[in-house]
Amino acid sequence: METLVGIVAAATALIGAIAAVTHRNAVVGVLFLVLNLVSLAVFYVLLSAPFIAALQVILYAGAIMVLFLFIIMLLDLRREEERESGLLQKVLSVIGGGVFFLLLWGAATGGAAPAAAELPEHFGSVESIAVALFTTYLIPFETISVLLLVAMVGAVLLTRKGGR
Amino acid sequence: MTFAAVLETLIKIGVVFFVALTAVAYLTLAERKISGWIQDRIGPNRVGPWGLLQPLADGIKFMMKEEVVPSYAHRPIYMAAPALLLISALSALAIIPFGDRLSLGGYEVRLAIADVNIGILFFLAMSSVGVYGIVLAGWSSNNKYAMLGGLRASAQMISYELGLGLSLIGVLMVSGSLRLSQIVEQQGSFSSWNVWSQPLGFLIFMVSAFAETNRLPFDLAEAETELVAGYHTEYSAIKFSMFYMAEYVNMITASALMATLFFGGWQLPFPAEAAGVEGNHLALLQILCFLIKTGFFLFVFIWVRWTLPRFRYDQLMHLGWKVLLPLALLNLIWVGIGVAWGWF
Amino acid sequence: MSPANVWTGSPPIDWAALFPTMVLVVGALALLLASTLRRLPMRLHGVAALAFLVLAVVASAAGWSHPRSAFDGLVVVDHFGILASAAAYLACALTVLMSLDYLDREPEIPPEYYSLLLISTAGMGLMVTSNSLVGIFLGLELLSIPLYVMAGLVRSRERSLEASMKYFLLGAFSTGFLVYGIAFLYGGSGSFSLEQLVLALDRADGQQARWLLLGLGLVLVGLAFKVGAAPFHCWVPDVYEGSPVTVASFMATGTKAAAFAALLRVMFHGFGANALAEWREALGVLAVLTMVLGNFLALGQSNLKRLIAYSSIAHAGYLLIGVVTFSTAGAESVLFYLFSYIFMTAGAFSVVALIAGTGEGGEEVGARLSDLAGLGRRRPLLAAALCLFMLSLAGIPPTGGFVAKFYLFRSAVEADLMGLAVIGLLNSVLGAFYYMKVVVTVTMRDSEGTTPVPAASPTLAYACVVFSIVGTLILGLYPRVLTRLSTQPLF
Amino acid sequence: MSLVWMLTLSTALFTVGVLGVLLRRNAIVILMAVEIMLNAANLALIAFSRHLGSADGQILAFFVMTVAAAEAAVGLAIVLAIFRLRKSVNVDSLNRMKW
Repeated sequence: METLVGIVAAATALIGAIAAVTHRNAVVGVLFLVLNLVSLAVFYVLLSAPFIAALQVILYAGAIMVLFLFIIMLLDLRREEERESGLLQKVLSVIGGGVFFLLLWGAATGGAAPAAAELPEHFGSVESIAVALFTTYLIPFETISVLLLVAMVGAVLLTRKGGR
Repeated sequence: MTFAAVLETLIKIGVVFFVALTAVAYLTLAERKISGWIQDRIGPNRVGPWGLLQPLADGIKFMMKEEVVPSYAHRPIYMAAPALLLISALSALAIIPFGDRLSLGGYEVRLAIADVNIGILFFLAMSSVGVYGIVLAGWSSNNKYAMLGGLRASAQMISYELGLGLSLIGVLMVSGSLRLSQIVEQQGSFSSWNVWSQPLGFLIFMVSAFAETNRLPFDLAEAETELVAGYHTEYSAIKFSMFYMAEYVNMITASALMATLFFGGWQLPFPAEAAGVEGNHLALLQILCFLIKTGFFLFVFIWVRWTLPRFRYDQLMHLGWKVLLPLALLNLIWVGIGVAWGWF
Repeated sequence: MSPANVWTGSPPIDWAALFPTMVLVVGALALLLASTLRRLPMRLHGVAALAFLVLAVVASAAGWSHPRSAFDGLVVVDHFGILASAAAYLACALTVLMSLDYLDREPEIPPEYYSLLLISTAGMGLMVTSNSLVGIFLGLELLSIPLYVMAGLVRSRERSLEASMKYFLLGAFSTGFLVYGIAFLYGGSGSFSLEQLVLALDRADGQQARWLLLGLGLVLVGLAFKVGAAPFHCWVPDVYEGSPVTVASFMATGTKAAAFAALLRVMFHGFGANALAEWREALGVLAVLTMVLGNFLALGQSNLKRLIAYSSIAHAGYLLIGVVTFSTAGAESVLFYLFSYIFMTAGAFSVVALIAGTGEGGEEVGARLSDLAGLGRRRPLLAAALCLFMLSLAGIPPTGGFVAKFYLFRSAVEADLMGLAVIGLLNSVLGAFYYMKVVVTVTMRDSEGTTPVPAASPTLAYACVVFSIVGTLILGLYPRVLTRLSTQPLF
Repeated sequence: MSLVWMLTLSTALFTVGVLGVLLRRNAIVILMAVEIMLNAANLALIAFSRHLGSADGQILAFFVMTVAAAEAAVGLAIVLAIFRLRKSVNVDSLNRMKW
């Protein structure tokens, strides 16, 4: 059962990613990316990270990608002209990508991985993540809040009408 | 997962869907009846006794009507958008505990489809996915009214999700869990209902829920006078009805959540012993209690719709960002103090 | 778990270790509030920012006598961290000084500029005082995101937005590499702590060692982007040219200092005693490539901002030599180099800031070399200052640039990196050509009808130039002021 | 699903992201490709976290998500500002200065 779900999710994640970067219509591209993100959320559930999975859907699919969709619609980019790449370039990029992938993949999975560790109780639960966030990772957590604030201020500064 | 568990889940899904969809059908009737009552007229009364068969007639009409797809619509997305909306709306029902537990011949059944560790987050996730249905419906129709409606709706839902989320945190702080069954159990007695300790949180949740469901007074996305019908202008027949169904399902979810989070869920307002029943009878009584609470909030939804005028768009955004958000933070501080001093 | 008992297990908070960052963040928030509530003069914002910086320096220096590690190594107060964050604060202070006057001539830049600057500096401080990959990553983001915005603050000027876009896209791309590398380092060592990484490298074998190797490589790529090392340098010239002068200066000085400090920390901890020879060699190659490319491309430049950009690439190459040495002497020489680099580059930019501004059509004028011709006659003191900074960048005594290069190459020789030292020297000679070109243009050419730029107000405008001159000369004549500080163990 | 499979998927996604950044010219699509790269990293982090039995990886994945949100906000704001000035988001048209 889990294997089956995993295979399907892997396939949709990969298809979603490839279609997201290759599709000419940006709106459809965003939707494929959402498919990819949701499939990854399924993986996170399988990997005992339900909290991250929920965040993936709420934050990534629900907020970030909606923002993308917003901008694309606002600018009406569905017919954004893009230089069509030639066949040679396509072939070269596929070959280049293939080589890059094989190198990366070989380095990442070439040898026998050490055995998996036993999972502690409540692994990946909201409570355990929350405790870590508010104790060990308190400083990064606060940093993140400043980061989000500054991103918000920056976005307003760049897009608001008028000068000072 | 054992076979029994799978079967149990499937049966629960079936029951919940049946109840929810029937409720949707009769909510449309209730809406029209109540609006008739508020506006001092009779409302539908021709099909069946007191118009009781009206939803059925409406359903048949929706199915028989001609389907129109605008020629410049983006077809696949145009087709998928209403389904996406309805699916996400229905999925959110999965986490709501509508009762404690039934025992059927020694086999214990928990009365919630999925009582998961991240319960509330699942609801938020589904409601944020629902935004796609609306945005995409508006965009794929290739109609400027639909597009504006879609953008408005999504901007509105995103803005109000903040207030919604922050008002939920107050509840979570008191219960210490995201699991809905635990939140209900923690409100065991009438005096421990969350609404007493955080009335402000409840109000924010309710207002945000109204905005989330795109209902009046926050139905700017489909404001007839400005945008024809908003994101579903171009939809007809069964797809149009799916938008309607999604709206009502969302109303049911929101009402059920209000009952669950702030009004003790399926808990009776008096000690269970006082009811004089136990076992499955008690469970049924609790389900009834849950249905009454949910029904009451559904009534409030309809009542408000026919009473209040519509907001202007900038007023809506103003309310969300400059009123509800600070108030939600205030509520959070209040609950924080309460939890720290052990009041709740 | 009930909410109450979460707190009982939490470690005590070492507030003192956080003070410098907190001062900056609180200062930034205060300035942000001030800019929304009331129309205060821009200069007041700048002066307040300076005051917060001074406070941060004091708070940071207070930790000098008690080196320690707080929050499980997420924040460390060690001499290296204090010196490196001092470099970042210095870069920020010089930027503020030159902004005081410059912003009057760039009316589009809003007062929030100063809070962004402070937040970015806080990010730098966080990045260089963290022994954890999480801290380094978040510090890097905290310093980058305000910079993406600041590069594009002159919104009506296409070049400014273009710079912002390019900086952002390549920055985000490099973040991808950095995070992926961190993921593999985590997989190999089971932790984000750099100290654990050293231990893991010692005992790792088979697949774990490969993960670590891959992770270090990817992290290197991510950081190489930020320091502007070849072949990841292509964004630097465009971004420096398009950004407002002060922002370009801050990127060149502050970001470079913070990224190099973080790189050094990762290297010293991550590679530690048993350096992974492969990556060490790769870094050496990267250093050579960066120096050569930066210097050669700088030769043909006709815009001073762009020229300094290529020169900053070349300097990144020199600095990488110091990183490759893997010796304490190398780390010290990098730190020294960073300080002197900050003074001379900020100085050069501050001169540009004095003569450049918005011309007709919203485009920036005054930064082309042809605009500088005859500067020696028009504004002799300014021209002399520019020449001094150019000499220092070229590495000619008695400037800080010379001493810095001397220390750097000496540490390379001591570490048996004769080849690198020689290549570095040859490159310095090559670099001298284009620096001299600037000097010649300024002193000997005649002006050919340059576009007039609004005049600077006399008092404030020269503050940054004067400070930079003093800094460059002090580091050149009395390098002991700085080297004395690093007699104690760095890490 | 074993760790090897997860890492295979993760490296494949990362490759797709890198190729997307390098080959596409639409700024928004480039940003989407960066998101794919970050997600590949997150998948690796969570797979390792499960494998090692330590929650740290999940925490970093959480931070990466928020960073991605901040980056997306700023990036899209820049796109919007550029579009207002030039009516295009194609990075090939960013040629006021040579790359």
